Amino acid sequence: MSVLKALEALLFVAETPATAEELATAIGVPIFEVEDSLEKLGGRLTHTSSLQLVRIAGGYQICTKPEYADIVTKFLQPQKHKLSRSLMEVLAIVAYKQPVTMSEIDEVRGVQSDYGLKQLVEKRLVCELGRKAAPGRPVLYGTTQQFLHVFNLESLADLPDLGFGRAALDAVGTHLPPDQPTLPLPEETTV
Amino acid sequence: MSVLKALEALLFVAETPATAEELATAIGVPIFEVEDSLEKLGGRLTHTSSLQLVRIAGGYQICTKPEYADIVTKFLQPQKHKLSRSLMEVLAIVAYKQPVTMSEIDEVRGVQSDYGLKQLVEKRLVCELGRKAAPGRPVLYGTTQQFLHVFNLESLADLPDLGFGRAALDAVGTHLPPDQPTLPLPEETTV
Amino acid sequence: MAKKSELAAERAVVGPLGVTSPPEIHIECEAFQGSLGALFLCVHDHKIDLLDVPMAPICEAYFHYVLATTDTDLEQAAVALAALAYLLERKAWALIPTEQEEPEDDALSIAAEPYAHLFEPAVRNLLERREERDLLFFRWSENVRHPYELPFDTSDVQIGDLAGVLERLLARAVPDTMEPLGKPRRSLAEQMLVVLRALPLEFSSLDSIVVGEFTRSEVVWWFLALLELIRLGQARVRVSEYDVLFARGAES
Repeated sequence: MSVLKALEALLFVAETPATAEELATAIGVPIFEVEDSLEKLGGRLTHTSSLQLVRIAGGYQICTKPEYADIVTKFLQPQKHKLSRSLMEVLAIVAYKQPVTMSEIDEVRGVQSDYGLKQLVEKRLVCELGRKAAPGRPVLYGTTQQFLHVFNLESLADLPDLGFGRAALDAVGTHLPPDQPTLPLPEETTV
Repeated sequence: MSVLKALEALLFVAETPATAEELATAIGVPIFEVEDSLEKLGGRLTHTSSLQLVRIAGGYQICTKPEYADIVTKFLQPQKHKLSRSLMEVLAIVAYKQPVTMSEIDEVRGVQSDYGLKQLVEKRLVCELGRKAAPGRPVLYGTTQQFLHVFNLESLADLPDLGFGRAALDAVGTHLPPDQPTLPLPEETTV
Repeated sequence: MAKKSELAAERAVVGPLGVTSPPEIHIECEAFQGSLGALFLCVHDHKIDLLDVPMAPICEAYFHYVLATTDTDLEQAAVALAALAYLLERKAWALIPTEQEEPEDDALSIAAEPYAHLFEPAVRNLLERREERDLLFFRWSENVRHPYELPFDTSDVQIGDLAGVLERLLARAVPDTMEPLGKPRRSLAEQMLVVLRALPLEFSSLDSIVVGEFTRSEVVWWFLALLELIRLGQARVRVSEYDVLFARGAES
């Protein structure tokens, strides 16, 4: 069984980005071999397939090539969930200033952000990281893996440098909290 | 854009078996052409890929070949319970120091662990063992059968020896508390 | 032991709780060691931060006092209860997350002007990335609509209908049994699975779905999970001529 084919099978079934470590563990080969084969797989897909290998949200994943977007859209008829301008603003502030409290966000924006923040938590783009050791023990918020995925980011380092707040960002680094626990659905999809 | 590649893209994203009609509509070609290309795609996958085209439930779907079942299972198992670094840290401390209180965990880590501990209880990797006979009667935590299962351990004795805390571990022995008590379920109906 | 009359003089001091002081209920925990009365005064006079004091040992000490004392002085017991209630309420308020401004140094408050515009490049960058991302399709996870965005349609069902159903179930329930403190509770997600399994595919009344003996809190917990399932589109509800009916699955 070639490592390349094994990778193809694993990345095909993976629902979230997989790291080279995870892939190596499953296949039982050293990481460097996986990295080697990932490169080859990426190249092969680029030349022969409508699929491509991407690095996203801290791992590898297979997705369709952009030129197939039209027919896939026609086939799936996916729901587009657009984010409003103010939601985007709150999201950007959370991304750069995390871990951040609601009142800190309010301060940056000059308006209340509770509604927006709640929406972002609902959409799983933002989640609670814990509580700040300050009066009232306010909740600290940060972005999720889902956020990286939805915005096609490999890590937070891909965000443009705004000349401030990177210190805080570096502190969080790319070790983002995992996706918030998802509700167990009744119908397990078997692969 | 070849019909074959388009089919590959569509079958990749399809959640359920797709019929030739659905595929033909999305791509905008006659059904016979789709059926032709499906045959070619099936042949190509059989010879060059770890994936295969199957006819199932009245439609077509791509899935992994049976010979990859082992590594796919190995890969998907831990992925379902992906734990963040800090969660792993809390879990490791609980595993080695059980039965252990929250404040004892905090002490080891130097940071508050209440959020992490709650997450682990939710994931049923950790459960309450009882209460410590100490001021405040703090809750004692330990690992569950589920923990052994998820991490492929036959018993706690399989944990690597860290050169400490084995005494504490021995105190608990391998007689772990069972999975959190589950309340009687109403009659099981198949979904 | 000193007689009541001998202690009367000692007690006759007007404190925040009146003339009677709480009985000697000894509390011992990391943050505080002493009597309930002393703790009450310390908290009352802001000499101790209640956030650092766990309430469990205090409650237990109180319960111990109540259970162990045979000839309870009702006045004393009442004062003790008042003190305990005061502490619990204060603690609860302290634990509620508030919107209060955080203390900040002067430098910060001077610059406390909105500066959201500085994030503009980031917002633009994110929107561009989003556009690129919209052209990529991943398997499953991606294409499944987010549960929170599933439309839920309760059409003609009113809140009053649901309340009526809950009331009927509660009337059938037996009183709650005492359960040990700290007993692990099922999460809502788990409860939802239980409810989901119990729901039939055909519309049925809740009286026929929920059978057997159950307690009031079990009913409430069950119903809460049911409502959540309806919200997520995994359960359906409709009113018939005589009853409110429930079924599993999404509206087709």
